[in-house]
Amino acid sequence: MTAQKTKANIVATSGSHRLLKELPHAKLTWMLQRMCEIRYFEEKAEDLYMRGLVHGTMHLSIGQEATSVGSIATLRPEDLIIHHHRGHGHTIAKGADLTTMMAEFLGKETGYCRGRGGSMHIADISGGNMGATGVVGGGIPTAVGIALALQMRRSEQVLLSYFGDGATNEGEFHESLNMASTWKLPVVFICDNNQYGMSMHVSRVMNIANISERAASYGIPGQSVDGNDVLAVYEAVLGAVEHARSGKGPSLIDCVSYRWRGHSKSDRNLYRTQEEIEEWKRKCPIRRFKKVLIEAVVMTDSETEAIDQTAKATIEHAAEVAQTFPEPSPEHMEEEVYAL
Amino acid sequence: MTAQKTKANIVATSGSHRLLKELPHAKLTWMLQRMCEIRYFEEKAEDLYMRGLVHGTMHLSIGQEATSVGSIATLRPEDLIIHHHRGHGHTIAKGADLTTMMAEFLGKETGYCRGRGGSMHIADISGGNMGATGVVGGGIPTAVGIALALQMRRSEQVLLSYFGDGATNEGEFHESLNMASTWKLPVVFICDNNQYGMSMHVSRVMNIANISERAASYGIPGQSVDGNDVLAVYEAVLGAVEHARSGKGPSLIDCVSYRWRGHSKSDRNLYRTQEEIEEWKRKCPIRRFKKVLIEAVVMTDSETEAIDQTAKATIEHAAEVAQTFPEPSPEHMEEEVYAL
Amino acid sequence: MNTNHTREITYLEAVREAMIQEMRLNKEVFLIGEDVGTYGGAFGVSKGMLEEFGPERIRDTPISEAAIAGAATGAALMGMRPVMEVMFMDFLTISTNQLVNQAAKMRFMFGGKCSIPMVIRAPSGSGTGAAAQHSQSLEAWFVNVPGIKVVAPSSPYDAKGLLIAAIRDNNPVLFMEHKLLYRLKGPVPEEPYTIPLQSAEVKREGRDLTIVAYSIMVPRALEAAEKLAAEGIEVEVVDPRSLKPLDKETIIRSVSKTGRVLITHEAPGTGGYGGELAAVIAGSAAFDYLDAPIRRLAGRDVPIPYNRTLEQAAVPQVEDIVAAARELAQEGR
Amino acid sequence: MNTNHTREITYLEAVREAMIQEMRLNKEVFLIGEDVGTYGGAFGVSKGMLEEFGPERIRDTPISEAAIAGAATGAALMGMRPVMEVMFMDFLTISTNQLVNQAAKMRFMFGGKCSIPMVIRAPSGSGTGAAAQHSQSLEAWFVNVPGIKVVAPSSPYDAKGLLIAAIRDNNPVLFMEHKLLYRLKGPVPEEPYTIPLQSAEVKREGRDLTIVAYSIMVPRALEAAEKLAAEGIEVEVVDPRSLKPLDKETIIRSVSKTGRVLITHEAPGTGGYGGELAAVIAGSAAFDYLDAPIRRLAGRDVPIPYNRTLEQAAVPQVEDIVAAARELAQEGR
Ligand SMILES: Cc1ncc(C[n+]2csc(CCOP(=O)(O)OP(=O)(O)O)c2C)c(N)n1
Ligand SMILES: Cc1ncc(C[n+]2csc(CCOP(=O)(O)OP(=O)(O)O)c2C)c(N)n1
Ligand SMILES: [Mg+2]
Ligand SMILES: [Mg+2]
Repeated sequence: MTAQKTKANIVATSGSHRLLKELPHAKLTWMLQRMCEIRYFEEKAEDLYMRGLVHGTMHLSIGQEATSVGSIATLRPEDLIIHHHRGHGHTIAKGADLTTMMAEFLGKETGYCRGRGGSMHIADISGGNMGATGVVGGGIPTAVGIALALQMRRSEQVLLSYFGDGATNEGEFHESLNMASTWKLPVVFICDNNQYGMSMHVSRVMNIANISERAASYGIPGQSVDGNDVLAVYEAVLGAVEHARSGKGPSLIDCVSYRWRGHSKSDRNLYRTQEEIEEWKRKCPIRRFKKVLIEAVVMTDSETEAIDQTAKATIEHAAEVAQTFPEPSPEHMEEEVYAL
Repeated sequence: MTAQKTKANIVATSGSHRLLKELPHAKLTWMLQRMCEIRYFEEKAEDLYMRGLVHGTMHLSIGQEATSVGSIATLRPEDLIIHHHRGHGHTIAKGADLTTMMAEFLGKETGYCRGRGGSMHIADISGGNMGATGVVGGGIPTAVGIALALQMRRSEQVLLSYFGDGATNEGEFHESLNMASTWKLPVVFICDNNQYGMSMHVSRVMNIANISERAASYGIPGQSVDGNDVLAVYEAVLGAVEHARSGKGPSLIDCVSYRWRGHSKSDRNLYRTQEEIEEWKRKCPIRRFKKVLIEAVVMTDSETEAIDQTAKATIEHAAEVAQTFPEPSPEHMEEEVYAL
Repeated sequence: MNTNHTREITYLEAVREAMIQEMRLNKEVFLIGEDVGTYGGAFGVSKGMLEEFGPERIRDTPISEAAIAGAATGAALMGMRPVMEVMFMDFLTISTNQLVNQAAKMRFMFGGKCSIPMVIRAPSGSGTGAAAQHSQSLEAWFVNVPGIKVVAPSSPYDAKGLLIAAIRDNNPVLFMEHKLLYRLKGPVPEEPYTIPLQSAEVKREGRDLTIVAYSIMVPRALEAAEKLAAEGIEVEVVDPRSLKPLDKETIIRSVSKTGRVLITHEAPGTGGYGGELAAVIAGSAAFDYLDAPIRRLAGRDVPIPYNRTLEQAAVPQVEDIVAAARELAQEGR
Repeated sequence: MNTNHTREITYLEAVREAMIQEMRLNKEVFLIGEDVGTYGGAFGVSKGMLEEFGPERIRDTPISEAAIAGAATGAALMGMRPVMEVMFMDFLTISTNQLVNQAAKMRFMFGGKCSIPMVIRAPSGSGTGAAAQHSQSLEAWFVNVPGIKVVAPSSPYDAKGLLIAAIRDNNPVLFMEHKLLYRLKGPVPEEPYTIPLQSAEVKREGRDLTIVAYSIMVPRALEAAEKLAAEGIEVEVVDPRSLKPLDKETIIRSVSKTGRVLITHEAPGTGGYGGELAAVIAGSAAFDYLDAPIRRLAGRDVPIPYNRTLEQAAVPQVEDIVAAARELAQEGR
C-alpha cells in the first residue's frame, strides 16, 4: 500500500450523451448561459481591476466554469451552498443578481455585503449562498454546522460545500468530513480542483493520485470527475446530492479543472509553463459545452452564440449600473458588528 | 465505496513465533521487564494518587503495555520518541530513570521536568524522549519538525510519534501525516488505539473499520495490529522503522488494545460494560507474553516471575526514594520561561 | 437581588440549570461538545441532560475542536442557538480560526445580513494540578476580537443569569467558567432570569480602595476585603462580569469615589485584560480623582506549573490581594 | 545609528537581507512557509532565495498552518533555527495551538531542559483591500502568552536589526511585518547587525506630548508630528519596537518628561496592546507627572471592511493622530 505517483486517473462518466437527451432544453440553456455569465463577469472584473476601479485583490475562476455550474444545476432552489475565495462562479450559478454582485465587487453600499465583504466574501444568504470565506478551508467546518441544522430541522434541503485542492491539506477539511460522515449530514463536499494551490501543484503537496481517495478515510463515497465537462460534473454531483438528500450522508466529489489566470493579481506564473496553460485553454469548458450541444443537435450554432452574447450584454449592463451606485459611509460601523 | 461498519479486521502477524527464536534472549527479557515496570509504575501511581500524595489528574495505560514496549524495542538507542498524555509506558520503554520519573509524577524538583510538567508532560530530552503533550494530537505536528530536522541533518535516527485513536480526528493529525509523507520524513506514526477517546468508542466518531485505512489519504503504508501482542507490534513497527530509516518516509501503525482503567480519575465508566472490561482484562498483554515465552520454552515460569518481581521491587524503591526528594521553589519562575 | 429564602445550588448546577431551562423553552438551543452526553462533560456540567434531551440536542462529538466550533457557527448562521462546550479553554486554540475568522466576522463581513447566536462555554483557570496546557485564562485574546462578547461570572447567581442572557444574545458569546468555582454554592432563584451582559456589579461597598476583579478573583477579593476590614481598610469590590461589552460607568464611579484601584485577574499580567481596565480608568474622568497609580495584580508571566506550590504561586491568592491592597491603600498617605 | 552614506533599501529588502545573511552564517537557519520558494512568498519577501539556498532551506509547504508551525517548533526543539512565514497574520489562528500550547510552553513545562529558537514572520495589518480575514493585527494575543516574544519593526533599519536578533534569540519570536511598510525605503547598513529586543527608540524628540506608536503607526505619528510642529506643538514619538519584552524605561522617561501621552496602534482598541502600555504608564512613576488622562487612539472595534473608504476609516490615519494629539496637548491647559 505505497503511494501511487501517477497522475489522476479521472473516472470517466459516460452519461453526458444520455443527459443531453434527458435534461430539459431550458436546463441546458440555463447551464450555458450561467457559464458564459461567469466568464464575462470575471473578464469584466479583471478589466475593472486593471483600470484601477477596484481595490484589493481577486481570484478568477476562468476555465473552471463547468464545475460550479454543473454542480449547482443539480440543486433545488431552496438548497444551499457555501464556498471560498475563488467564488464568483458559485455565486452566479446559485442565481445571484449580477448587478448586486458587481456592486459588491466595486465595494458599493448596494452590494451583497454592502461593500464590507468584497470579491472574496460574497454572500447571498436569502438566496441560499451562505457566503465565501477567504481562509483556505475555513468554510468547511461552517458547512458541517449548516448541514447539522438542516438535519436537526428535518429539512429536505442539501448543502454543497466548495473548496480548492490546496484546502484538502488543511486540518479543518479532515475534521469536517469526518464529523459530517459520522453524523450522516446532508452535504456534498466539492473540491474545485484546479491542480494548484498558488504555486504548488497537487503532486508537490500530497502523495496521492486523486483527491477523491481521501473519502476512504471517512467511509464516504468519493469520485474524481472531469471538471471541464459540465455534464459529467452534473451527473456525479446529482448522485451525491440524492445520496445526501435521502439521509445517507456526505460524499466527496473532486472536479479536476484548471485556472487560466494567475492565482491572484500578484502571480507571475513562474511555477507552470506557458504550454501547460495553453493546453488547458484548448480544453475550454464553455467552447466544449457549446460543441457538444451543437453536435448533439440540441442547439444550433447561432443559438449558442445568442446565449453567449446575451450573457455578455447582461454583464456589461450590470457593470455599468453598479458603477453608478453610492459608496458606503463609515460613520456607524461599530453598530454593524453585533446583532441586537 | 461506502462505509464499512464492521469492526477492525486486524491484520494477523504470523511472525511471533519466528521472532521468539530470532530475538536475543536479553531483548525478550528487556521487553517483559519493561512491560512489568510500566504496569507496576502505574499501579503505584494510582496508589499514590489515592493516598492524596499526588495533585492533578493522570491517565493510566494499564492494559496497553505491549504497544509502547513492542514499538520502542525496535529502536536504536539514539532514536527518538514523542508522545502524549497517556505516556508513562512510552517513557519507561524509552529507558527513563524510574526514580526521576516518579519524582516528576510527585512534582519534585529532581523530576524530569523539575516538577513543572507532571504526569502528563514527562520529557527526557537527553534520553531521546522529546516529551508528552496534554493536547490531544498536539504532538503530531511537532513530530514533523523533529523528523524534518533529522532529515535535514542527514541523520540515521528515526522518530516514533504516538497518539490515541481519538487524536486521529484532529486536524493536526491530517496535516502532519500529509506533510511527513510529502517530504518522506523518517517518522513512524503509531496510534495507541485503546478504542475509546474518553467516553467515545471509535465507532461513534469515525465511519471506518480500521484507523490504518487513513494511511491511504497520504499514500503511505498503513497497518492495524493486535496491540496486545508485543511481538506483533514489534514486527509491524520494525518494518515501518526500516522503511523510515531507509528514506522511504512515514507509515501509520494502528495498535489495537484497551485501557483497563477509566480515562482519568473523573471517569465513572458509564460508556462501556463491566463485561467488556473483564473480557479485555483476560487478554492481558503481560500474562499473554509470559505464556508465549514459557510455551516456546524461552523462559521458565520462575524466570518470568523473577523478572516480574524485580520490576515490582524497582518501582517500590523508586517511589520510596522519590518521596524523599525536595519540592521546587516558586521564587524565580519567570526566569525559567525564556532561554538566554 | 433579594436572596432571602432562595435555595442554594452550586455554580456548576447553575450553569446546568440555565442550559436546561433554555433548552426546554426553545428547541433551537442545543449543546455540542466532547463527551457532553453519557460522560456528562469532563467536569460533569451536563450530567443527566442526555436523559432529558437525547443525543441530538446533547451532542457528543469527535475530538475535533475546529469542526465543533464550525458546527456551532454554521448552525447559528442557520438561526439555531448552539451552546458549544470546549473541554478546557486551552483548546480554543484549535477553534481559533473558526471563532475569530468565521463566527466573529460573518455578520459584519456579509453586510449585516446574518447573525451568529452561539455560546462558547469554556472551563478556564488553574488550581487543579493539570499544568500548562489545561489551566489557561485566554479572555484577553477574545476581548480584542470585534464580533465576540466575553463573559466571566463569579457566582452561581451570576452564572445562571448571564448564561441565559448569553444564550438569548444574537452574537457569539464566550462564557468562561472557572473550574474552581464549579463547587461554589450560592442562592439562585429557580425560575429563569437574565442579567444584562453590560452590567458590572459592586459586590462589596467600601470607601478606601476599589478592587476590580472577575471570575475566581471575586471570591478571593471578597475574602481579602474581609481581612482588610479587620485592619480598618474598607475595600469596594467591583465585578465587571461581562468583559465585553464592559460596563465602564460602574467601574469609573467606584474609582472616582475611592481614588485608588487595584485590578486583579488570573491570566498573566503582561498583555492581560487588566491592561484594558487600567486604560479605561486612566483615560476616564476617574483619572482626576486618582490618589495613587493604578495597580495591577495578575498571574505571573509563566505557564501554569504542575507542582501545587508553584501552581498557587503563579496566580494571585487571597494573601497576595491583601498585601497589594494594603500597600495601595497606604500609598502616598 | 549613523545613517550618513548608508545605502537605502526597502523594509521588504531589509527583511530579506536579514534572512539571507543569517542563512549564510548559520546552516541551521531555514525558511519554511507557503509558496516561499518559486513564488517568492505572497509579498515577494523571499524572492530569489530559492536560487541561492535550494528547496530544502527555502521550504515550500502544503497549506497546513498547524503543521507548518509544528514543523518549525519540532525543528527548533532539535536545535535548528527555523524562520516560519505565515502568509497572512490572520492565519496564525490555525497555528495557535502549536504556537501557544507547544512552542511557548515546552521550555518551562519540561523544566528548562530544551529551548525553541524560532521566528514566526507574520505580515499584518490593513490597507490592501483584502478585507476582514486578511488584515488583522493580532499582537495582543501573543503578548499575553508567556514564552513568546513579540516584535513589530517600523523601519527598514529596525526590520533588519531586529530580525537578525530574533533569529539569534533562543525563543519563539513573533515578528510582525506590516504590509504597507514593505515598500518603505530607508538607510540600512550592508553588514549584519542586531538591535536588542528590549530597546525602544525615541524616533523624534519633543517636549509637549509623547506618542507611543509601533509598526505602521510610527511613520504616521512622525508625519503627524511634522504637522503639529507647524502649529507649535512638539511631539515626542517613542517606538517600543519590541512589544515583549518591553523597554518600559524609555517610555516612562518620555512620558515623565512631556506629561501627556497618546498611545496608538492599528489593532482594535478594546483589549488591544495599548491597554498594556497604558497600564504600564499608569502604574509607573510617570503617573505623578501626568497632566492629562492617558489617551488611546486605536483601530475601531470592527472587522476590517473591504471598501477603501471604510477600510481607511477603520484604523487611525495621520489626520486622526493630528486631531487626537492636538486635543490632548490642549487638555486642561
Ligand atoms: C488558511 C489560509 N492559508 C493561506 C491562505 C493564502 N491563500 C489564499 S488562496 C491560496 C491557495 C488555495 O489553493 P486552493 O485551495 O487549491 O484554491 P485555489 O486558489 O486554487 O482556487 C492560499 C495559499 C489563505 N487565504 N488561507
Ligand atoms: C485538543 C484536546 N481536546 C480535548 C482534550 C481532553 N482529552 C484529554 S484525553 C482525551 C481523549 C483522547 O482520546 P485518545 O486520543 O483516544 O487517547 P486516550 O486517552 O484514549 O489514550 C480528551 C478528549 C485534550 N486534552 N486536548
Ligand atoms: Mg487550487
Ligand atoms: Mg483512545
